[in-house]
Amino acid sequence: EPVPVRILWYSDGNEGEVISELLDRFEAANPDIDVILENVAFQVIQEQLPVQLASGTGPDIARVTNLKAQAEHWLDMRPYLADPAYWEANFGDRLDWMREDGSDAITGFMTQLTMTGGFVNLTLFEQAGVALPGPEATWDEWIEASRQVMESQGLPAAFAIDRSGHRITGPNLSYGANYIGPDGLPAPVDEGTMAFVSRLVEWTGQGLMLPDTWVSAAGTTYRAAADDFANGTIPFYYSGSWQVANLSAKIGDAFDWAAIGSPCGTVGCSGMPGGAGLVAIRYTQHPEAVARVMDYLASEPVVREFSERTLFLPAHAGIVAAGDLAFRSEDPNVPPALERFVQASRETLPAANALPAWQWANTYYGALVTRISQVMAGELSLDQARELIDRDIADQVAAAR
Amino acid sequence: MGSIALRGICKSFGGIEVIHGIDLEIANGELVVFVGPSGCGKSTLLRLIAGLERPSSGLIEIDGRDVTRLGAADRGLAMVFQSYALYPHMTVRQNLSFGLENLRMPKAEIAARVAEAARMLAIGDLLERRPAQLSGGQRQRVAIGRAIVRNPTAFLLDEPLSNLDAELRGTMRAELAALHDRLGATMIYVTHDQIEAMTLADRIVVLRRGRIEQVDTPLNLYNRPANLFVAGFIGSPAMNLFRTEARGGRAVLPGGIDLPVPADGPVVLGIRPQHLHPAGPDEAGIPAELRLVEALGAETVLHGITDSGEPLVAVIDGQPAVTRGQRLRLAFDPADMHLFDAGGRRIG
Amino acid sequence: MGSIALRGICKSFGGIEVIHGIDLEIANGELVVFVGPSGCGKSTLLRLIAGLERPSSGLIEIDGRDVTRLGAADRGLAMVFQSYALYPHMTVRQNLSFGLENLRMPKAEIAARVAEAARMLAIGDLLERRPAQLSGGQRQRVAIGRAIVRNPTAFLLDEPLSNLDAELRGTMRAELAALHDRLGATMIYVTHDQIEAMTLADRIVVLRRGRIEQVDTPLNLYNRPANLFVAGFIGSPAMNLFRTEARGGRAVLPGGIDLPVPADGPVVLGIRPQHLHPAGPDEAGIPAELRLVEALGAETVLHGITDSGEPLVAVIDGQPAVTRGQRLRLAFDPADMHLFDAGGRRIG
Amino acid sequence: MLPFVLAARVLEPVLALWQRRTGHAGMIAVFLIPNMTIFGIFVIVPLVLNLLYSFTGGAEILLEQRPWVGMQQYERLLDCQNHLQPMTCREDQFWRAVHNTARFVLSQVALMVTVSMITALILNRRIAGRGLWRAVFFFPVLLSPVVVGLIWRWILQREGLLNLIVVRLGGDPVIWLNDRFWAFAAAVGVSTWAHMGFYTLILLAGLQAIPRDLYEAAEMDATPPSRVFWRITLPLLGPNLAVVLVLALIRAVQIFDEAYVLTGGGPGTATMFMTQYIYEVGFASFLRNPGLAAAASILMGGLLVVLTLIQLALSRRAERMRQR
Amino acid sequence: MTGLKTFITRRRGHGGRWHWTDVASWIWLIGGTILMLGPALWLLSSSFKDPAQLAEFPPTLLPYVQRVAEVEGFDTPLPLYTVTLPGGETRILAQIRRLGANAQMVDPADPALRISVPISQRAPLREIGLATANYTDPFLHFDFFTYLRNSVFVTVTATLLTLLTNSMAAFALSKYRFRGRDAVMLVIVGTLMVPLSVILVPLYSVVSRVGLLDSLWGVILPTIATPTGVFLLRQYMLTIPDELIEAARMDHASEWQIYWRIVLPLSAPALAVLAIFSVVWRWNDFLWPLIVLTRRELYTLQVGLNSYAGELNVQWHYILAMTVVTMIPVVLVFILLQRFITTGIAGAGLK
Ligand SMILES: Nc1ncnc2c1ncn2[C@@H]1O[C@H](COP(=O)(O)OP(=O)(O)OP(=O)(O)O)[C@@H](O)[C@H]1O
Ligand SMILES: Nc1ncnc2c1ncn2[C@@H]1O[C@H](COP(=O)(O)OP(=O)(O)OP(=O)(O)O)[C@@H](O)[C@H]1O
Ligand SMILES: [Mg+2]
Ligand SMILES: [Mg+2]
Repeated sequence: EPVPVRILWYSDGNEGEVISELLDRFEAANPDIDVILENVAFQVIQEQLPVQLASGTGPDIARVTNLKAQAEHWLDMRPYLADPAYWEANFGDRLDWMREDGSDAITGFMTQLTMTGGFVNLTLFEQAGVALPGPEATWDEWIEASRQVMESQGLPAAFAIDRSGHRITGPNLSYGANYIGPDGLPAPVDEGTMAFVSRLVEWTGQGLMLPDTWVSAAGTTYRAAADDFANGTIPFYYSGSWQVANLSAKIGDAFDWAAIGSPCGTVGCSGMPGGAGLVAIRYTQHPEAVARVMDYLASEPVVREFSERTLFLPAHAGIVAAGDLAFRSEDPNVPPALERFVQASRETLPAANALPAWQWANTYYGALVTRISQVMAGELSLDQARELIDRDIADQVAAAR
Repeated sequence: MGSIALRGICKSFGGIEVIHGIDLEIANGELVVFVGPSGCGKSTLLRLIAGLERPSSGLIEIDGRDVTRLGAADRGLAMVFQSYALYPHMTVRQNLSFGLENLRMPKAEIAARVAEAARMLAIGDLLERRPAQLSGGQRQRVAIGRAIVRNPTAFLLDEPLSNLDAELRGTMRAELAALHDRLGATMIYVTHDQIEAMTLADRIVVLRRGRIEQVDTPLNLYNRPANLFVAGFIGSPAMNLFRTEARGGRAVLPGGIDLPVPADGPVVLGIRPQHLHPAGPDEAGIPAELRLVEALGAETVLHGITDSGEPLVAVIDGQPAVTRGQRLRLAFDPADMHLFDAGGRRIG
Repeated sequence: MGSIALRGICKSFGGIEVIHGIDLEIANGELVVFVGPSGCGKSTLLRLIAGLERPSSGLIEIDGRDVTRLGAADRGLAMVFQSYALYPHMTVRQNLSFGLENLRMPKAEIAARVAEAARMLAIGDLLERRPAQLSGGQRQRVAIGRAIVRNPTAFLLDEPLSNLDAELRGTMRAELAALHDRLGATMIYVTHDQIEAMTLADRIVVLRRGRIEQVDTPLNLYNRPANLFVAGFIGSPAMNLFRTEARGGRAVLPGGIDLPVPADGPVVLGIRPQHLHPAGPDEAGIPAELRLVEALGAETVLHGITDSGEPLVAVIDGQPAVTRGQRLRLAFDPADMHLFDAGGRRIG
Repeated sequence: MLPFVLAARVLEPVLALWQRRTGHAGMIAVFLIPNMTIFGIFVIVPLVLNLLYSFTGGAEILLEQRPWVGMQQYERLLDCQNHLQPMTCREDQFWRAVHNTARFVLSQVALMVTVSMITALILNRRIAGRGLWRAVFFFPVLLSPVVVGLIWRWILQREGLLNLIVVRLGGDPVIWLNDRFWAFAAAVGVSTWAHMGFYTLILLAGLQAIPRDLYEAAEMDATPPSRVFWRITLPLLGPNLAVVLVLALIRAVQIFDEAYVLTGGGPGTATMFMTQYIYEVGFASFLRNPGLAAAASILMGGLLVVLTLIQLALSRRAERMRQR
Repeated sequence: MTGLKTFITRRRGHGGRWHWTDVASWIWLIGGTILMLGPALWLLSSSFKDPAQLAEFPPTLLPYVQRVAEVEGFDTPLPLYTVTLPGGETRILAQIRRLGANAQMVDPADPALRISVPISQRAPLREIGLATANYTDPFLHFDFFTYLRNSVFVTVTATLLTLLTNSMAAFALSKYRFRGRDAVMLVIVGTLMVPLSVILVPLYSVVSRVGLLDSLWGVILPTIATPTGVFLLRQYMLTIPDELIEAARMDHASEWQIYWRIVLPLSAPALAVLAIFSVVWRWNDFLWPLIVLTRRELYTLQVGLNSYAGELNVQWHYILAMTVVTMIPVVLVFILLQRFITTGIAGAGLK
């Protein structure tokens, strides 16, 4: 009677198929374990999993993005892992993202690292005869250059940023923002944040930023502008590494594009790291089997194949150090883009690296995106928004006490 | 097993009392006809007996058992609704057999009964139709059929033949009479047709505004109506009535006819149209001018007006050669006369 | 303005033809009565004229204009439905005034017309009730009221009085006749009541299985029925018919009555029940044994059976002292006799 | 179906016996109990729990882990200087949602009832291919709200199908979903589009139940079409119309998925409705506060009960009018 | 808008002349069809587009695929383009590769000839074609038939139970007068307004306490007591004349028989409506089964096939294709059931 291990998995691209193949191999080699891969919508992870976890049920393993806030539910696998040292060595930097503050548990690993960053439509720039800003160019320079392209090519907008608090956090930090207060609780919105946010609002008012993403939604709704970029509607798009495969598929050879990392602010040129983690769940009946599955999935060849086939950035220190990953894509734009993101992940500010392991990050993001888009829609002034963001966050913190 | 007794039955609809204390005993196997003007409460009374309405006060007994609080399904009666109330989604056959199936009767028996009813009602070739595909008279026959297939202890029939032609009506009447004889079932029958009432009834109940005016056998009712209302209501066309003063045991009618009456003071003299005939040359008669002559073929109805302006109706056999505007003297046999006092009650 | 002509009208319902080629001309202002057995197609014909059904073939003309394809609303007729079709959610008053409001008639005029109709139909104190709160007869009167308030050029009345008592029926009949006179409107009237048919009709149309059997004035129909069907259908109880062989200009009836007939071969002799009377001692009569005596008060219906087993019905005035089982000889005046050939057609 | 028919056969004598012993009251119980039991367990109990949630605070999900805070959540929601001015409210987003929902409900219910009534009337006529037409108008009901929102987003977006047509016709393209008015209109229109088949079907069934001879009588009365509608069809449709009104109202108040996908609540908060607010507060993990969401839903429910009561009172009057 | 309200049910011109309402009806029907089916057809056509085409601005009405040609000397087929040459002449060329703003082209007929073309001068040569992979991929990766079986079981059982329990309750609430009737009705209608998402958490805990988690009955039971169904049926039953019930009582029918043999058949139109709704709802249920069912072998179609919505990307091409697939059975059910919503007969047996 094989031991069942259920994995709750969501997919942004083809990773569901890849992992399923990888697991088939595992099952073939380990007939005593029956791995059940449950492909679900991200909504399930976001909304249903917390309910299950709260009542002490759930799958054995799950692919999760909200890692820190739910860390109490993850299983410390150390007693069951074949070689905890391997884990510490290769995934050590990010173990903190997925365990409770002060703990040194090993609860899982990042299946995918993400890094926010910009994409440019090289062809549009070329056609407009506008030179690409240099590597150290600021946000202002990038937007100015994009504006020129927009005007020259008759485009509806110069750039777009995904509608997400996470996405604007890198730029905020680059302008000196700090979210984390001295007590570890959220700090009030500071001048750094306001510096970038007021720019963003201004750009939106000038019609430089595509209104369809930020203005035309309310609350914390996530909106991406990838399709607009893929269609050549905008020359510059700020999103993240996970878009590479998607853009490659949608753009095909319609134009040339490149990843450019993050433009600079006053204190740095930081993007935001992030990603999805595969974690074991405390309520499992079969921790040993779970650990065996996790050991397999975290093993170097598996991580390597997974990354190569999904075009995801690996979180495995050994693989990153080796630098010999051969991403399987026929699109000539893809390898350089991924390279650029790998490079960008070394350019992040320390504040950016602290945020994924910070419990209140999502709260902060949510408040930012909700209120800023109201400012853009003319419903609030920037000052009102600042007050309200602080209040929203304070409410949330108060509720959690 | 089908005696029915009503004791002090009253019924109001939202404050309006339409039945004012009815007392009536109907013997087992009796055929009682309810007659009365439209809206007098005949259907309501039937529905009370059926158990479809609850009386506001009073008791209903069937076979000596108080059933006032019993539901319709438990009283074991069958009813023909004035509005038919056929099941629109069932064929005629299903309409007929529904009640039998409820009694868990064997299929063969049901089929036999339905066939028999269909024959009796001449609806044999309509059995697979639905009510919407029937003519008015056909629907009415199905409604009758639904009641009779059940062979219940008592039937309640609310104007069951009103939409049938004379010939069919005659046949149906005979069939119902035969059924009544055969089953010995109690029947309560509401009708507006005087012929039906006269020929079918063991007793006729004359209702008026929710009260019983008279209960008696048909001929008694015809020959000795208890009051002016019954006198006017039974018999068609209605009885001619003359208001006059009796003095010293005699009363005088228009045309100077002078009659002995066993009363004094204001009286009403009644004479049925059928009892009037053109006066012979040496006979005394009420002179009248003809306003309308209705030839019905076998008889002719003369509508006249007396010299004192009172209407006068006479029915003459055959097709006499009379015309509108003609003056006529109409005579009658004093023995046929009915006499009522000022309060409308019969005298003698 | 209300002449109606039907030309070769046929109507089928899903394959079954129920009206087989009707040709009929109705003059403006005429009152035509449709009679016929239940299910013969009277209502269907009325609905065809009204425009509620389309003929399968044939033409309908009103005032000479082909209206076959015209909707009911555009034909300007008024109809009393056999099923009443009252608006259940409207009070009686609203039911009556609905059609008038459609014509954008001034309020005062509507009120006056409704009041007049209510008086005529004796429903004055029911005006604020809804149909569900009315008795069967009251509903029927409202249905009539809805048609008459409109003063249309032609009325179609489908058994409008079937649920009314004799007295009211007489009154209503007179009111309808008066209305007809006053408005000069064409009326087509379906009834099962022979008295209504005889008294109201200018002409009677006798239908049978979707065909016209005879169209004539009431008395002609009664006195000279064109065929056996009409003879049997008109007059109640139905005519007595004797099948016999005419030889050498003479035919012999049960009891040995020997009559001269203008025909040879098989014939049918008809004699109406009202024309039979108990034979005098030296009179020839048909001997019969009484099976059933129905005393209606003014007259008595005798159901007998001849020695040869044929049924015989006689209607005798008054309440003769006869009883079931008694033997009687019934005589008649040969002039009252009707003669039909083997095919059922009238002779002479 | 067969097992049910068989069960009914078997049940029949049992129930007949039961009826004999307990009368109508017993049968009423038999008819009500199955539904009421399930209803009680799966609707009423969760509702009561939801009420309890609204008196608790914190971010925990399970009721037993949540601290009791009494009326705090309600106080927070209702704390306003001027209820007509969301910005003066403690929970400005909630009040924006309330205002938007009120406007949405008014316009959408009116549009929905009108459109589905017209469609039902037309489908009720003797037209060729009735089944086909019905299917056509019912079709969008089959689509999941997400797909509905998506299709229309594609149609209405910057270079969507509609602008393609507008430009073809020589007009200037409009960015429909970035315009407060058009985005709201789109939410109203699209939700009507998606659900009208539902109400049309209810009305159609109701129309079919009106006896034909009443229409014939009306035709004899030479009634103009509009009067037939207002004076005969509408009153006789009463009970079924009440269903449509109540359900349309309730569903309008509950509008969520398709509007969420279509407009995301924007531009700004122009199309953010109460359920989106409740959803964001209750589920979107960023600003989760289940107690506040529960309180908001209870307030919303209270509002609906009042509206429904008014409607039912009206329909009760109509019902009395037609009682036989 | 005001003009439209004057449409009525009157069946004018049965075969006769055209009345203006007939004309208006047809305009409405045809206009409605375009509005209703247009987006649907577009959905269908979109479901055959590959992701790139789906994202394409402006969208095309029909799905296309790039035409390719085998060219000598190249292993893989090359995409074909219509190219406008400097002289204004247009030719069909195959593209070898694109370099910046120029593309290197080859004439398939003459593989030796290489031409460099500015990309603004070339347009892809496409033909109508179907991206059937949208349909086939999900079938390959999922236990389609397991999901289908679960979905059918849930839908059929839930619908039958809904019809039965709701019609029973509706019958009691419409045809009897008893104390508390209005209160029951009020509670039922009152709970109509509870959106599932609001009581999700409490409902989950109830279901888990009743022990129905991870069972198809956990999906079925909470949905069958729909207040909507009771309300809808009850209101319809109100229009059935009480006289028919009286007639049945006279026919010695028990109350159950009245319900089963008289009221149910006469409610057929409303039952059909509810059946259609129930089938649609249960078939399309997503959120609730998602919560209750955690084992894949119990997944319903919607749950099973809805895994294409990721955090950052949604694979619309699969979602659209699966929408089309899962819609087919409900369309069939609709067509089957809608015929019960036919000419009302409730009044026909009455005078
Ligand atoms: N919709 C229909 N489908 C099939 N047959 C029908 C339909 N309507 C009427 N019929 C048949 O047509 C014939 C004529 O019906 P019609 O209603 O005209 O009769 P009628 O003369 O009015 O009878 P009655 O005196 O009983 O009212 C009947 O035999 C009836 O069964
Ligand atoms: N539901 C009701 N509400 C108010 N009044 C009613 C109701 N039902 C009947 N009535 C009234 O009660 C009286 C008796 O009605 P019922 O139906 O018994 O008369 P009926 O004798 O059968 O008359 P018909 O011969 O016309 O059928 C009538 O005046 C009627 O208007
Ligand atoms: Mg009556
Ligand atoms: Mg008829």
